[in-house]
This record gives sequence, C-alpha cells and structure tokens, in this order.
Amino acid sequence: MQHYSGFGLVKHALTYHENWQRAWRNPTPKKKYDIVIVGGGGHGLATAYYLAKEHGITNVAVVEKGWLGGGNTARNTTIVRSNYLWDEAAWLYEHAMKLWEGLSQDLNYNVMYSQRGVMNLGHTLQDMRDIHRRVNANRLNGIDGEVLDVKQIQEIVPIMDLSKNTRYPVMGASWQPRGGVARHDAVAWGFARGADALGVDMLQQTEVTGIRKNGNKVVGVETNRGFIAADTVGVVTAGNSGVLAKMAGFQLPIESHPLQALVSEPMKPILDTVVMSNKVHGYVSQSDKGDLVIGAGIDGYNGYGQRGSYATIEHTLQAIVEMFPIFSRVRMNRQWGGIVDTCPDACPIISATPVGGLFFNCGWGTGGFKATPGSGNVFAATLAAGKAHPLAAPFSIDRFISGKLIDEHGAAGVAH
Amino acid sequence: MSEIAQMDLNPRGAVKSESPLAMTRVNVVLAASARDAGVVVREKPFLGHLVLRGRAEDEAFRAGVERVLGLALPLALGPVARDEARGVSLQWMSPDEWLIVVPAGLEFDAEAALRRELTGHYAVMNTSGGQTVLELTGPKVRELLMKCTPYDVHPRAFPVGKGVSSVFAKSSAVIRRVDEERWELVIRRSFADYLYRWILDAAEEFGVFVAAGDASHSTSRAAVRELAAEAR
Amino acid sequence: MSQQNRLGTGGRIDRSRPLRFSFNGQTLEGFAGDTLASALLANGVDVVGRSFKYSRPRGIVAAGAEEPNAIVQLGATEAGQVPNVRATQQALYGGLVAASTNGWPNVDRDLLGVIGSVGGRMMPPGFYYKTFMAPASLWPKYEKYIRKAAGLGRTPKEKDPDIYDHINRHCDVLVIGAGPAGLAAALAAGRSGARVIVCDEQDEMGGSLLDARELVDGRPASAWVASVLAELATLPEVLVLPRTTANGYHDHNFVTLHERRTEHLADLAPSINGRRQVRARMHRVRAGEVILATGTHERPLVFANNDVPGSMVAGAVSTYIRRYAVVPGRRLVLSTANDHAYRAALDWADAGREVVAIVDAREHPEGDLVNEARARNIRIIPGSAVIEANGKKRVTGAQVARIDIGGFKVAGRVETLSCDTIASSGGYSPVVHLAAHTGARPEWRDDILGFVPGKVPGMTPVGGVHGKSAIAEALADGAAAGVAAAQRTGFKVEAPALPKVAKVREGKAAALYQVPHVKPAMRAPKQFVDPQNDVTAAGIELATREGFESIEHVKRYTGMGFGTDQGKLGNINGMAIAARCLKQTIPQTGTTVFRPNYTPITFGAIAGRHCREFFDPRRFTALHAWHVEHGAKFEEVGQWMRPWYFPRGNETMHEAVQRECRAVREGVGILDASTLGKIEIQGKDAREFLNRIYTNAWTKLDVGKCRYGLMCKDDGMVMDDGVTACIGDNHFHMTTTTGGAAAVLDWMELWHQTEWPELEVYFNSVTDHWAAMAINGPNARKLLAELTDDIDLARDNFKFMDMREGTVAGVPARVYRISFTGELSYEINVQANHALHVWKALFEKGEKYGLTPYGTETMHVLRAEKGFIIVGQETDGSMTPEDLGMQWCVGYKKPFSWIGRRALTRPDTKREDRKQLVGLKPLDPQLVLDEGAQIVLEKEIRIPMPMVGHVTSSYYSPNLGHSFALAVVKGGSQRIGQTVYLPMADGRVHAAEVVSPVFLDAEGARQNV
Amino acid sequence: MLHIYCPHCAETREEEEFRPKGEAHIARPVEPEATSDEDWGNYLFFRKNPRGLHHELWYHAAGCRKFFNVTRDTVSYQIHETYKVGQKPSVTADKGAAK
Ligand SMILES: Cc1cc2nc3c(=O)[nH]c(=O)nc-3n(C[C@H](O)[C@H](O)[C@H](O)COP(=O)(O)OP(=O)(O)OC[C@H]3O[C@@H](n4cnc5c(N)ncnc54)[C@H](O)[C@@H]3O)c2cc1C
Ligand SMILES: NC(=O)c1ccc[n+]([C@@H]2O[C@H](COP(=O)([O-])OP(=O)(O)OC[C@H]3O[C@@H](n4cnc5c(N)ncnc54)[C@H](O)[C@@H]3O)[C@@H](O)[C@H]2O)c1
Ligand SMILES: Cc1cc2nc3c(=O)[nH]c(=O)nc-3n(C[C@H](O)[C@H](O)[C@H](O)COP(=O)(O)O)c2cc1C
Ligand SMILES: [Zn+2]
Repeated sequence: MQHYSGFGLVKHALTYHENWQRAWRNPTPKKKYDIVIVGGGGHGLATAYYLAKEHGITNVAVVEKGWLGGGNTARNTTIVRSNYLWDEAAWLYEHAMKLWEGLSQDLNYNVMYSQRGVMNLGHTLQDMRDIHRRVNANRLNGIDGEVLDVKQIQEIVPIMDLSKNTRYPVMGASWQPRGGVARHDAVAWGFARGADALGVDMLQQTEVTGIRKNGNKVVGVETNRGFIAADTVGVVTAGNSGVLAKMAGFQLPIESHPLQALVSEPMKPILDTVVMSNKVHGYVSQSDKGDLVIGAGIDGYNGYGQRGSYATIEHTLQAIVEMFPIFSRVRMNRQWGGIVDTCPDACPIISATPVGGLFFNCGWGTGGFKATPGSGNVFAATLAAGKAHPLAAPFSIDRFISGKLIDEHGAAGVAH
Repeated sequence: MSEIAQMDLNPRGAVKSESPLAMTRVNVVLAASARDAGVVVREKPFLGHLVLRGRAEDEAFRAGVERVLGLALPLALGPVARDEARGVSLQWMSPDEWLIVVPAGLEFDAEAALRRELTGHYAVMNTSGGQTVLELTGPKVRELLMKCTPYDVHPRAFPVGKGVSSVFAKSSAVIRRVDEERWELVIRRSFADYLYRWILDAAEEFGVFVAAGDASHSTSRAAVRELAAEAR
Repeated sequence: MSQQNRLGTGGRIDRSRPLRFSFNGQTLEGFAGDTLASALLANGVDVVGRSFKYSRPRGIVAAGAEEPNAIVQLGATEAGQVPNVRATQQALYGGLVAASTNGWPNVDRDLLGVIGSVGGRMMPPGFYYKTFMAPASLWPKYEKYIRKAAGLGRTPKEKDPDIYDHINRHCDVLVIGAGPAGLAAALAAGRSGARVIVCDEQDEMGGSLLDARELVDGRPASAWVASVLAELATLPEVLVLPRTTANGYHDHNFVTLHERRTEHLADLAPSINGRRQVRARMHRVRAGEVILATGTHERPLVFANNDVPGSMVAGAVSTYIRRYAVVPGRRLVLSTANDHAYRAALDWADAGREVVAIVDAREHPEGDLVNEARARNIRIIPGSAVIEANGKKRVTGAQVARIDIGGFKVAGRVETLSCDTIASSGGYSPVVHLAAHTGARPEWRDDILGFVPGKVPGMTPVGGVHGKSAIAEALADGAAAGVAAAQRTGFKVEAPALPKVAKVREGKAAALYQVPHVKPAMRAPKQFVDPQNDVTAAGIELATREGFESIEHVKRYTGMGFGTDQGKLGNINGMAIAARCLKQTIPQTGTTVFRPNYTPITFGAIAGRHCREFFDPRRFTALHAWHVEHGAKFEEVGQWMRPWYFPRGNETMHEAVQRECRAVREGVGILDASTLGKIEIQGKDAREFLNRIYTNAWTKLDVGKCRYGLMCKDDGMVMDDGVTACIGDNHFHMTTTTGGAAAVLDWMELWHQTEWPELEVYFNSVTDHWAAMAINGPNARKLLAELTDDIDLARDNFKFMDMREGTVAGVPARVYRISFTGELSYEINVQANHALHVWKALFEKGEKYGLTPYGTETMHVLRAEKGFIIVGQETDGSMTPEDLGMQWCVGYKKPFSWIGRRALTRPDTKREDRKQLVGLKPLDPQLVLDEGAQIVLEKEIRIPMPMVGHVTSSYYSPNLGHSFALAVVKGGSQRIGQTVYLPMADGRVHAAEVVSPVFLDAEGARQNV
Repeated sequence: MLHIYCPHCAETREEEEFRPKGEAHIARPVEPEATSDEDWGNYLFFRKNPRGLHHELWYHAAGCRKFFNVTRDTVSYQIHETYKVGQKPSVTADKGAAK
C-alpha cells in the first residue's frame, strides 16, 4: 500500500500527481473465497479489514451491488458517540469509539474524526430524568458524559436560543465530549483501501441475487457476475437486509424505512459541536466545509426509494429554527434519503441465522455509522470463530423470541 | 340500573359558563376593523355537540335518526344535512359516525330523543364541553384556509354545504362550507387557543376582524329551554 | 465607474428608475429591472468572489440559476443579513448592500490567493485524507484551520424578524417554467377551464423569449409574452406565479413552489397598511398533471484558465445585452461547438462592440446564424477552440488552436487573440433536475447531446428540456402537452393557434466538453469544471486513476456538484470527462443524482409559520386562566400546560411543594386533573373489550363502581394505566395518562377495527368535554358537602372507588371517589364550560378548610408515598405488570388471552432477576437522591462496574419526615432490607435501604375514612 | 408525499391526514397460550419488509379514523390499490401489479 503523508503530498505535487496508485483494485471475482461479505458499506468494509488484519483471513471478497460506501454510509449525518443507556449497547458503541480514536492512524487514511462533543438537549422534566439516568449509567460503564445546565450550554453553544420564549425551553443537556463527527466517505474508502492492501477483493457492481444452500448450510452466493462459493457468508446490507433474508428463506424483525437528511449552503464556522434534541426533533452539526448537516425524523412507512416525505423535512427545519432562530435565513442546499433497517428495540442484530455459515449484521437503523469500526471488528471475530464475539452475543436474533430486548429508543431518540 | 348513563350537564341555576375561547379572547387584541377585513372571525359558543355512532346499513337506525332530527342521515362524505331554521346539523364523519350540532342546551333533549327512537348497536356521546364552532366569513377565507389545511377548499372540491375533517395547522378541525364566503370550523377545546391565534396570525395580511360573540355567558337549563323553544 | 457597460438603448430595464446600491463598500447605480449581476456588469465589476480552495478571483459567468461564482452576502442591517445570494437571481432594489463572501483583506487583493497559487498544487482531490494524520494529537488544530477557510456567507447574528408561510394548492395542471414551451402549455390548459398554475423562477415571465432574436408573429417575442400573460390574467382558474421556483418534486405529483414575495424589494419584508407581509411563501402543490418546461442550461467549455473573470457562457452574454442592455466587455472571442451560441457574437456586434473571432470546433459550421456572422464579416475560425485564457483578474487574451476532438489533442499551432471576454458554449443540457427528484433517472439522447428527464407518472416534459429547443418547436410541444394534460384531468380544449416564428436553420452541434490542451490535463493550467468547488479536469482524471470510477465516487472525491449551484453549470462536463478517462460513453458513466432543492431555499420558508408559539400546539384546560392568575408555574405534559406548583410570595419550589403536600394530608388540596385522557365507551360488548385490552378483569364491575386498569402492548410491557368507571351496564368512562390519551384511543380503535370488529362497542374521546377537579385530603368530604345537596356523601353510601352523579355548585357533575394520593378524595367532573364556576365555588367554601391548589409536583410526591407508579417515569417500555409488583392487577384467569398476556410467559419475562419496582430509603434522611441515579451493590466504586437499577422518582416527604425514592432494581423484591449504593458524578456515594415501595398507609386507611 | 385514496371517505387525501401502521394482514394468533415462543415472537416482530409490492395498514387519523389497507410499491411508492380491513388485495406480487 502506498503510504500517505504530508510529505508524500509534496513529492507527488512535484510530479504533477501523475504517480498516485489506485486506492483499491478492481479485481475479477474468484470462484471461491473463504468468506464472502455481502454489502460494501462501512460495516462490510470494516468487517473485511479486521478479518484480514486481526484474524489473518485474507481470501475474502466484499460483494457490493453498487459503489463502495454508497448506501447509508454515503447518506448519514456522521454523528459518532457511545453514550447509550443499556450496558450491552454502551459496551458495543464504546468499543467502536475506542477504535475511532485511532482509526486515521491505523488505516493511514484521515477519516477526519473530529471529537467536538455531542450535546443532547432536555426540554421536559422527564427528558432530564432520562438524561441523568443515561449519563450516570455511562459514567459507571467508563464512558465520558456530563449533565449540563443551561448556563453551561450557553457557553458551548452561544448561538442557541436558550430563552424561555421558545416553544420548548431548554432545561439542560447531556454532553459527551469524546463524541463528534467523521468524514463518512473517507471511512468507507479508508477501510476499503486497508482491506485491499491486505488482499481482500472488492467486487463492485456485483449484486447478490440469491443465497445458495446445501441443505441448511450456505455454500455461496449467486450474483449478476455468476456464482461465488464460500462456506461462510456475512450479510451486511443495512436497508436491504430483509431482501437478503428472503433469499435465504427467513424473515427478520426488521423494517426498512426512509430516513432523510439535508445540508445547508456552506456557511462560515458558527457551530462547533453537535446539537441534538429528541423533543423538538432535530439535530445539527457543521461540517468542515461549512454546511450545516441536519437530520431528524424517519418516515413511518416502509420504503426502499432513498427518499421520504417532504413533511418530514419541513418539521426538521422547524425544529432547527426553533433551536437556532438565526438560521432562518440560511438556505437548504440539498436533501436526500437513505434506507434504514429498524429493529423493534432500536438495537442491531449481529447474529447467526437459521442457515448454517450464514451470519447477519444489520438492524443498525438510524444510528449505525458511529458503530462502523466496532461493528466490523466484532463481526469479523464472529465470522472468524463461527460464533458470536462476546460483545455481539446479546444482539442475536433470538432475543426477539425470548423477549430479551435492549430497548434503546430513548437513547437512540431522534434518528442519528 | 340502566345500560347507558344519560346525563343533562346543563346547570340547574344561573351559572357563568365559559367557552373554550374565553381566555384567549381576553388576551389577544386585534387592530383591524370589520370594514376592510378579508376575514371576519366569530365564535358560535355553547352549542350542543353530539357524536352519533351506528350502522348506516340499518334502515331502522336511519329512520330513527331522521325522525328525531328531521334530517336524513348522510351516508357518505359530502354535504352536511342542515336545518338552518332550527339550528340543527348532521354531518357524516365516518361510515359509522356522525356529528350532530344542535342549539345551545338542547343536546340532552336530542340525546334522549335519539335514545328513545334507536335500538340495537348505536351510541350517542355528548361532547358539547369539548368543542366550539368558529365561523369565518369574508372574501379571503378560502385563501386563509389554504394556509391552514392540506384539504382542497376549491369550490370544485369543496362546494357549498360540504363538511370534512382534516388537518388544520398542526392540529385538526372539522371544516364546513356554509355559503360561498361563509365557513365553519368545529375545533377542540384544548386546541382552541392555538388554532385561534394561528388563524389570526395567518389572516393578518388579509385584514382580520373578530366579531363580537359572547365567550362567557350565564346559562341555566330553563333559560336555554326557552331560547330553544323560541327557535323552534 | 458609472455603468460604463450600459448601452444607451434597449433592454427591459426601466431607465426612469435609477437605483443606488453598494457592493464591497462602493456605491454604484443600476436600474429597476436589473439583477444585481447585470448591475455589477454594467458598472464594469469584474471580480465578484474568490474560489473556495485556491482563492482564485472569480467573475460572473452566467445569468441564472446555474451561476457558481457570484455568491454574495446581502444586507444593510444585522437582522437583514442574507447569506449566499446568487447575484444573477437577485433583483436590484434601492439601498441594496452586497459584499463578496470570500477574500482577505478583500476580493480584489486576496492574500489567500497567493497561498492558493503556490499551495494549490498540494491540494489535489482527496488531499485531506492523505495527510494531517500524524501526530494524532495535532489533528484538532489542523481541523480548526481547515474550518476557518470553509464556508461562503455568514449567518446573521440576530433573529430573523420576517415571517414565512405555506399555502396548500391543488391544481389540474402545473406548468413549471414560463418560456415559450411553458407559456404555450399554460395557455392551452388554461383555456380549458382547468385549474392551472404556471410558475417561473425569474422576476419576469417569458424565459428565453425575453432575449430571443426571433420575431414572434412579426413582433418582438416579448410582445407575445405580454399578450399571453394578459390573457392568462383573465382566466379565473389560472394562477401565474413569477419569482417562484419549483424547488422540489415529490411523490404523486407533489411539488413545492418557493415564491419570493419581498426579496426584490428589501432585505427585510416591508409592511403594507400596517400588515406584515410574508417574505417568502411555499406553495405546496398537489397537481393532477405536471408540465415540465424548465428549458436548458448552457454548458461552458472546459479550457485552461477558463475561470478568469471575463469568461462567460455564451447565452449569458446574449441575455445581458438583450435583456439588460449591458455588454460585459469590449472585445469578444466566442468559442462554440454549436450554432445557437452564435447569437452572442451577433448580439455583441449589434451592440456596436468588437467581435474578435468566433472559434468553432466544427470543421464546417453551417446554418442561418453562421451565415449571418459571415455576412457581417465576423472572423470564423473553424475546427478550433479556445484552449487557454490569458489574464488574472480579467481576460486579456484567448489562446486558440486547431483541435482534434476524437483524438483529444491539439492539432495545430496556437494563436493568441487579444480580447477581454471569452464566451463559450459546449451545448445545452436540459434542466432535468426536478424530474430526477422523483427518482426517475435521466436518459441520454445522442441527437441533442444531453440527458432528458426519465419517465415520471403524470409528468410531461416540453420544450428545451424535451429536446425541442427552437422557439416554434417549443411552442408547439408546449401547446400539445397543455391540451393533453387538460384532457387527462377531465377538460376539453382545442389547441391554441400558435404564433408564426421563422425557423432558424441550424447545423449539427459537435460534442465538445473538455478542450484538449497542448499539455496533458495534469500539467496544463487548471481547467475548471465546477468552479465553486475548484474541481478541475485534472482532478477528475486523478480521481478515476486512483480507482474512484463510479461517477458517484468522482463526485464525492472531488466535490463536483456539491456547491450551491449543485453542478448545474459543470456536472455534465464532469461526467463527460470521467467518461473519457474511463474510456466509456457518457450514458455508461451516468449522472449523479439530482435532489431537492433546485435552488437553495431558506430554512425559514420551509419552516413556514410553524415557529415559536406555532411550533407545536399548546393545550390548555378550562381552568388555565385561573392558574395563571394564581401564580402557577407550569409543567408541560404531552402539549398540555399543567400547573406544576403554586408558589406563594417568595417561596422556592421546594417550599411550595412541601406546603402543598402538607395541605393535602392535613386539610384539603385541589388539583386540576382535566388533562387526563378520557374515553367514553358504549356498547353491549364494552366489558368484553375492556377485558381484552386491560390486564385485569371487568366482567363483574358494578354500575357506579370504578377500577384501576393496566394496559400492555402484546409484548407484555406496560403502555398505559388509568381508572375506568362503569357508569351504565354497557357504558364506561375510561381515563388514561395525560400523554397517552391519543395513543390509547388509536390503540383501541386498532384492535376493534382490525381484530375484533364483531364486538359491539364504540369509543370516543371526551377528554376536552369534561373538566376534572380532584379534591384530596381529610377535609375533602366536608368541603364537598357544602356544595352538593343531592349526593349522599356518607362514608358507607359513597365508598372508595364509587361514582355518583349529582350537582356540585349548581352544576351537574359526576363525582368519582378515587384517589391518586391515598387521601380521602373526590374527583369532580363537570362539562368543561362550567368548570371555572365550580372551581371558584370550591374556593369560596374551601377557604376555611385551608383549600390549597396543588400542581403535578405535589401530586407526584403524594402518589410516590403510596407507591403508585407513573407510566413513563417508573416504566420505560421494558416493565411488565409483574415487574411493577402489580400482580394484583393481572387477571391470570380471564378466558380471553388479553393483550400482553402471552408475553408474560416468554423466557425473558419469566426471569426472576428482572428489574422490579422497590422503594429506597436513603440512609441520610435529609438526602434527596437524584432521579436517574444508578444503583450498584458495592460501596467501593470501580469503573466499569455492574449496575442493578436506577432511581425513577425521588422526593423529600414532609409527611414521612424523610426523603424517599422509587426505583427499579434487578431482583428487587428479593432485596428488601439490603443496602444499595448510588455513585454520583461528583464522587460521592450515597447509600439507601431497599424497602417496599409503599411508604404511607399501606392498608389504605386514610382513603377509606 | 403520498396521495392516498381512503376507501371510507372515498376521496384521495393528503399524506398528512394518515398514519402508516406497518404490515397489513398480521393476525393475532387465535390461541396465544397455545402458541410457541417462536411463533409468538414471529407474530410480534418478524416482518416481510418486501422490496416491491407491500400490503400495509394505514390509519386515516385526521379524517374518518378508520384503518384500511394499502398495496404500495416500496420502491416506486406507487399505490396500486386501497381496500378495507377484512378484504383481500386484488393486486399481489404473484398476480403482478396489474395496473
Ligand atoms: C439520513 C441518515 C442519517 C444518519 N445519521 C447517522 C448518524 O448521524 N450517526 C450514525 O451513527 N448513524 C447514522 N445513520 C445510520 C448509518 O448511516 C447506518 O447505520 C450505517 O451507515 C450502516 O452502514 P452499513 O455499512 O451497514 O450499511 P450501508 O452503508 O447501507 O451498506 C450496505 C451496502 O449493501 C449493499 N447491498 C445491498 N443489497 C445488496 C446485494 N443484494 N448485493 C450486494 N450488495 C448489496 C448496498 O449497496 C450498500 O452499499 C444515518 C442514516 C441515514 C440514512
Ligand atoms: N436552437 C435553439 O433555438 C436552442 C438551442 C439550445 C437551447 N435552446 C433553449 O431552449 C429553450 C426553449 O424554450 P423553453 O420554453 O423550453 O425554455 P426557456 O428557457 O425559455 O424557459 C424555461 C424557464 O423555466 C424557468 N425555470 C427553470 N427551472 C425552473 C424551476 N425549477 N422553477 C421555476 N422556473 C424554472 C427558467 O428560469 C426559464 O424562464 C430555451 O431555453 C432556449 O434558450 C434553444
Ligand atoms: C455529511 C454529509 C454532508 C454532505 N454535504 C453535502 C454538500 O455540502 N453539498 C451537497 O451537494 N451534498 C452534500 N451531501 C449530500 C450528497 O450530495 C448526497 O446527497 C448524499 O450522499 C446521498 O446520495 P444521493 O443524493 O446521491 O442519493 C452531504 C452528505 C452527507 C452525508
Ligand atoms: Zn377516511
């Protein structure tokens, strides 16, 4: 792998950038791989990278129907945090957070993880009880967190309307300083480049159209470029998980919904952290390019269209103007949608399935970007060992049969 | 022990009653005059509101309702059955639900009469305290309504006489077109303040005037009965 | 500088209305009818901005929505600041103040520009990802600098004083764009009597007709426009909306139109007759048929240094000359690959200025316009193109060379022509954006060298966007579509007679996007594709070489199309370049996805009137005014404003709540309980329905009796609770939590309508109909006795959990003897219109009993003393009735397996160590634990450490004389008597004993008096 | 922004008036106590979630307050038909979207 550095950049400038190598190859599919990963989003690519790097399994293909990182990875508002309520979720997301903290160096790719802090506002007494509960739980799990009062919020975000005249005056907030945002595309590309360098084949424009079984055991995947054999298949297809499950002959406790986001025109720096509110239902951060990155509501109907209802956008911007009246004259440049795979308890599924050798990693819904390295890491371990990594174990599909749900609706809150 | 509890909720003696807008009307001041107003708002408080449920396909039910109210039961979304002289209206809300509005204080009599006439599976529920009627008149009402509801209020979709229930601002309302330029909204008590302020705000550019209407008055059962008798 | 580029005559400006405005601190003059851009050009302003990455000086290149450079900050006052205004779409008004958004110390002399030209080489696409990684600790500092360089305009510091609103419209035919195609369509459809809306983003309707050279019916095209507009104005069902951009096209023909109502007048919306005007209005249109008549965007050619001010698209040159009477230079070189662009040279010549040459990429240009140029002796250089511009802040020359398009190389000697303006045209891209919003992918058409809209149900593209560009064709196309659309929506009309427009014969255009240079792209001076984001042809080439082969990867790696023009100017060129690099065709390469907005729209306009008090309804009870008058502080619960506590004098909240708590236990207190959800249930199967929906049994509840009920979801988790009274054998009055009311009613309807339609039962919300006043305390009976003479209040005749009808203060009432405080309590329900009367009467008689109004906080303390839960506080969607210790409320033997029953035997719900509701008694009796505090079993804190539960409610009780709390704790019912620990953020660790959740009067003696 | 025909109101109304309620035709097991944990879990949580034709339940919340079924394509969002609770769809994936 070509090493990236500031020095390298100068060197390449002198040769008119004519000698940069490909970030990843465009290989022809082999007949058989040890492990096939379906879905070249952040999670799938991270899985491949850790399989190769930590488990020495390099005869791996990532099979992606479109372009790498073009699913929800390309569409999310990039909020990273680990302050989840229940132990199982908190541990998983904190595992990811620790990996984020060294990811640029590990990948030799600047994913621009910016630990600018994530603030979640409380507007009612019950909001504040929930915030205290979650922050206390986080602290005891070794996750940074504070409860802020209005004055402290004012210091961090002086432009927010913290007066009593708003429809839902702010009462306080939770604050995770280590949280922040990252450059979503770079995450996909960094993992892809890292995995490629270790020998993983990235097969783009390769759509899985069927899952071939022998009895109740997976033997490979049918694709638009032919059959690819593998004894172990990991499916990481987010919004399309239900489609893949159907190919394998079972159903999931998942529904795919449109989730939308939008950006403003680029503005001079004005907002230095991530502000979210479950109650008024919107959240915003400012990208390094200057656009306000905004998201909120999920549409209630199922949808694979990568677009949602305009009313949702309206409500989102009402929420933003409610929190930040000075943004009223800022313009929305673009909106878009993703297909999010929502689970009844707002927690993911990382699990074996009724089909031997076939594993699913899905159900991240509105908030899986932040888990990308952690998810890939534990899923790689799960695929390598053929059984769940301890952090992944609580997230098996069985919980929907036994009833042992991990209800993170409160912490997952406004979709992010 | 009766199967259904009926209760006349009108006061026995003289009691000062307050419509859902009593508080708001005191607090919201308006500058416009009636003369150049594009929209005139008037509350019609204290009317009797009843929710009628039953089986439209049951002939006896339909006949019973008609005997009591003197109006044929509407069987589909569309015109509100009205008797202006008696101040009675009957609106289709759903295949098994109708809204009955009668003059102030007559809701108990109406309910009692319905119960006398109807048999089988039906229900009558009094909601007079929970709703009020706003009348909107003027050349700009239709445009105002377009700012408030996604329902199509164009005459081709909303001819005179029609009534529907739809989204209104961030709440909902029953919308009825009484005349070319006269509309009624049936709104819920707890949302009345919000909707009223909303309407005044949205209508500001057209000029809006609030016509007198008594949001608080003294009623007693006897007085109401007399009033109603006169109306008849 | 005083409008040195303004022509003495012509144009559509109003010379009788000169307007003063300021740009970058300089006072300038223009005319009514100008855009800010045309006025700047009239005044000879070359540099209007600086580019994002390289800080290069930039000038105006276009005349419409596709302008990438002239993005300015507007506003004379702080509150009136408008960031990122596109000067080409901003009408000029007197007193307008504009400034460039980038450039330091100013746009003309920019120091960053130096860094840009030196460091620019080090900033290829993706350079961020390749550096700033080591040492990791420095990244936040780098990032700070990166951020500083970001952004265009700035947000105002003050709140926006303007208002915005929405209007919902329904029409049969919506016509988007009012050029020849759109106007013809609108006229045809409008005449049918159909409801028609026609909108155009420009200040004036007419589109390309406003600067057309062609005569329409022998008159200037604008005269035909005027006649059509005049007729449309007479058609009552036609709505004409200028200054209105269709910015989003959503499912099922829902289109949002953004109308700028005052932006052409001032920074802040003026008032008219004292009435505030809305600054912008969103028309939310549901259309039967959509006619897309959005025309085309001209593509500039991509040549070296094509971003130097003075380099423009050819059509814009024509527009400025013909529409605004502004010639943006003196000596023109036109570089084109088609005939249509010749108009720029002819218009230039008409204006009396020098056309140095027309450089045509085609070997044998042939057509009417070409002939006209020849006839005028304009030099035409065939088979050639401008390959590089000279100049820094203004074009000083054009390097022209013979090119080999197929071989992509320069095929001859380079000649430098001296000029100050280079107009270029690579062809015309249909404005497919809106159609693409619906998910329809554009389709490539070789004949017009462009993408046309994909198929959208109920949408017809006409005119330029449909590949029918010549005026006569566009008119016919539009008219036919107007007739057809009217017909499909049920209206009949004859096709209108179309005006006569001479056909302009045009030669075939050549496909030219990037112009080859003598040096390879990587080494040639920068050839800009997307000038706003400084995306160059070399950048695209590099991206494809590094493996970013999908056009979406190219977009994301280079930033192409990310800017405020969303690639209107450059995207197709970029795609063509990527296609060339990847050795594939343009359709194989495909487009990126166009998304709303078509042009950026303010948040304010999208939010509309739903701001501040209208952001969400506030709901009030009938007694609200009284509460306000009596100093209540409010707590909001599910949109309802509920009194939280009633401080007297200078009382703190704590003091007020302590006083209120004592008053209830010692005298009598009163609570406005009107917000509780109330559902009336009638029908002979009402009981059966309750049996199914509640966890407990309802078969035997007598008339006049009340019962507490719990509701679960079918997963066994508690969703709501409340008391339901049997008021007739087939008649029940259900109450729900304040926040849960609507959800419970919907829930009941769901089960009734979808699973048990055979049950004869009806429900209706009566929440608003009844006002409820709860009097609580030892004196409650005495107080009530003073106000009623027809209810027998004797202890044994009106028992706990009984309901009686009667009169209270002259008002018919239902009185429920139920209690959420454990005290003797009556909940008086009256028709809401009469509530204030009754409430006041209670106070009149209650004074001697110490009647005290109390709010939700006191209610919470008192119910917690009794161990009563609050759904949503003690529960969080993961608690079963058994977890709450409420087995007494579960009808295990009911014949029907009620909602939630089955789930109670699932493996996880059966576990013994589930979290269960308990009481906590802090070892320090004065200490009020934090609600939300986590509970651990060991005193020694190590992190991480296992938690066993948390505090759900916590108070100081003046009645108990100590603090107390409710909590949920794993296996809690087995831990009574144990000490648990509560580690706090500040390092303190509190200790508390696990006790029964019932702290007061477990046997219920107080309420049974 | 969907435009939905309510079979009860017999009008096509704006999306804002409705609320989606997930997959249609999910019948509660008749004898829950005799249902296995697995089947109960399936009933509660497991869904078809198809890419393409979907039969789903909607609620006309601001209108007639009736639940009804919609056959909608989850990719194109095109609505093929709406029908009352208790009725069967006439457009199904097997039969193909006739219209
Ligand atoms: C608008 C929006 C905002 C969000 N905001 C946040 C946020 O702020 N923070 C956060 O943590 N999370 C957020 N999320 C969620 C987050 O984006 C996702 O959870 C996460 O990106 C999922 O990554 P993934 O790799 O699992 O899925 P994806 O990136 O969607 O990758 C799945 C891949 O599978 C491929 N695929 C599907 N079917 C097939 C097939 N048959 N054959 C081959 N390949 C196939 C797809 O093409 C796709 O590339 C947001 C999501 C959205 C939509
Ligand atoms: N040979 C030729 O004659 C030739 C060649 C190439 C292009 N053209 C072009 O073909 C077109 C033919 O006329 P036409 O009627 O199709 O287009 P037009 O350009 O005359 O009119 C389109 C109108 O739509 C408006 N518009 C675009 N997007 C909009 C939106 N989202 N919301 C509101 N308004 C919007 C534009 O501002 C413009 O006024 C002209 O643009 C002409 O310049 C002609
Ligand atoms: C964090 C983030 C920031 C973005 N910023 C911009 C932006 O500044 N300009 C822009 O045009 N699009 C921006 N996008 C949106 C993308 O252009 C694109 O819409 C999105 O990735 C979804 O892809 P699609 O629209 O091609 O389906 C951004 C997307 C994300 C996730
Ligand atoms: Zn309906």
